Amino acid sequence: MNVLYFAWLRSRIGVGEEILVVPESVTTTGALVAWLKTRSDGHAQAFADLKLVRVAVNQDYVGWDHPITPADEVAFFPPVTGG
Amino acid sequence: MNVLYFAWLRSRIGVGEEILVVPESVTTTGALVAWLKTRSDGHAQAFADLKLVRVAVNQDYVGWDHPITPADEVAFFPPVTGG
Amino acid sequence: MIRVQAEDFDPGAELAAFSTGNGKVGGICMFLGLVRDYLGDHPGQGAGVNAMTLEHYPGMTERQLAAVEAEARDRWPLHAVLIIHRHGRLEPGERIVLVATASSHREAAFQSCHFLMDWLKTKAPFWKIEHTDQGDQWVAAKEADDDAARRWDR
Amino acid sequence: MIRVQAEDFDPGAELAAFSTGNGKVGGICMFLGLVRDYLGDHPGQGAGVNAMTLEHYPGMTERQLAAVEAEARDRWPLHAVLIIHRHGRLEPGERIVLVATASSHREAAFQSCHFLMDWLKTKAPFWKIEHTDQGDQWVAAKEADDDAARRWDR
Repeated sequence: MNVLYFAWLRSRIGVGEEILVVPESVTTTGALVAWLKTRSDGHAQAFADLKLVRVAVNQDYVGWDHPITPADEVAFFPPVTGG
Repeated sequence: MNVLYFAWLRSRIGVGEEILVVPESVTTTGALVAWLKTRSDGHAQAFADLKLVRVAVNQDYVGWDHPITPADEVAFFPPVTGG
Repeated sequence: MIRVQAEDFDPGAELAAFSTGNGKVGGICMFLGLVRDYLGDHPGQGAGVNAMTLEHYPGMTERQLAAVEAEARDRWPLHAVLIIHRHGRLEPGERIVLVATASSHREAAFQSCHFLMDWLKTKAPFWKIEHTDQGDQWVAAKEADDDAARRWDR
Repeated sequence: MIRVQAEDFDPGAELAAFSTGNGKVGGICMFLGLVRDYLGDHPGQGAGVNAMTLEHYPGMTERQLAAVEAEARDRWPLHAVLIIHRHGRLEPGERIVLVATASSHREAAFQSCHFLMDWLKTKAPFWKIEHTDQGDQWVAAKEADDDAARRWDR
């Protein structure tokens, strides 16, 4: 699974992109976050407050119960501040 | 008194500007209109429906009971359609 | 700044002069009004318009536009305001009016520009006569324009 | 049309290309967003900003902006839509974003342009980091931007 991080999530985790083999039990965006938090202190810190995090699957905004598959591109980032 | 007409009021009256000696009894914009209507068929036609006419004294919008003096510039025109 | 003129203007050049990029301006909103080639509210509904002539009341026009600008500056924190309005004969596609506002904040830029156009539409003494194959016709004021201006009453 | 680019753009040239003056367009509304040189909501309140960097999510940005444009075209009768958004390092006074809409009617032009900016602000995946003498700082999303976008809910 291709997992992307942007803005301060990227800074905290230390990389902008990870290609991960995710356990079969991880089938939603919320479960993915729970699993990612176990990977490093940086991950745990980045996902400490999910109110500050948005998630997109295949470049569309989704919620924390959205299904995911190994072929998906999943991105995590803070609320946007462009314009 | 300097009296100006614009747009279709000017077309109906036939001139864009009249320098008039107005009777002393004519002391408001409304009274001026009543007096102007007696001057020609064109004037009478132009002022037939005052809902379609706006009046300005010295280049500010005013109502039909606004006082006027011989030194004033009084303008009549339809609702504006610029922009 | 207010300009009432018969000559065309270059919106790009106006905008370049307007947006000095002084570090305080966060947003510029600009509206450009153009001559349409049809009468009425919808293309194909009425006769074609060959051209129009904008008559105005010199002196009062500048006075009313200055009052509208002052009102906008009173309501919103604006770094700059530009109003250009043409008069005389104009053909379809030609520019009629440009209004631009610059503010630190996007909302103030949008609202003030919108306000200026709505007020200008009901207060600036301009009158359009449209030239069609069926003859000339003075444009009637629109109820919708009065309603649009009334939104800003307070 | 959507463009996401690091390079600067010329608003005048964009506007000239955009306003073809085809006789159907009665109004063009344009918004131009610029980099300010201060943090926070008011000049003098926070530290000075030397520059900012706009990070974005290539692919999703274009996808979300296209969705926002489609939504605007669905809500208003528009002849043309242009969105240009820059990314990368930008200094105070530099242009960040341009949104322009062309319609037969002024109200549709104003509303759609305002809508596009409000939605873009909350949906397009861009993130600003400001570079100040006190260090770098990711810009926090504003409640006011969410509120502005919610106005257009339906």
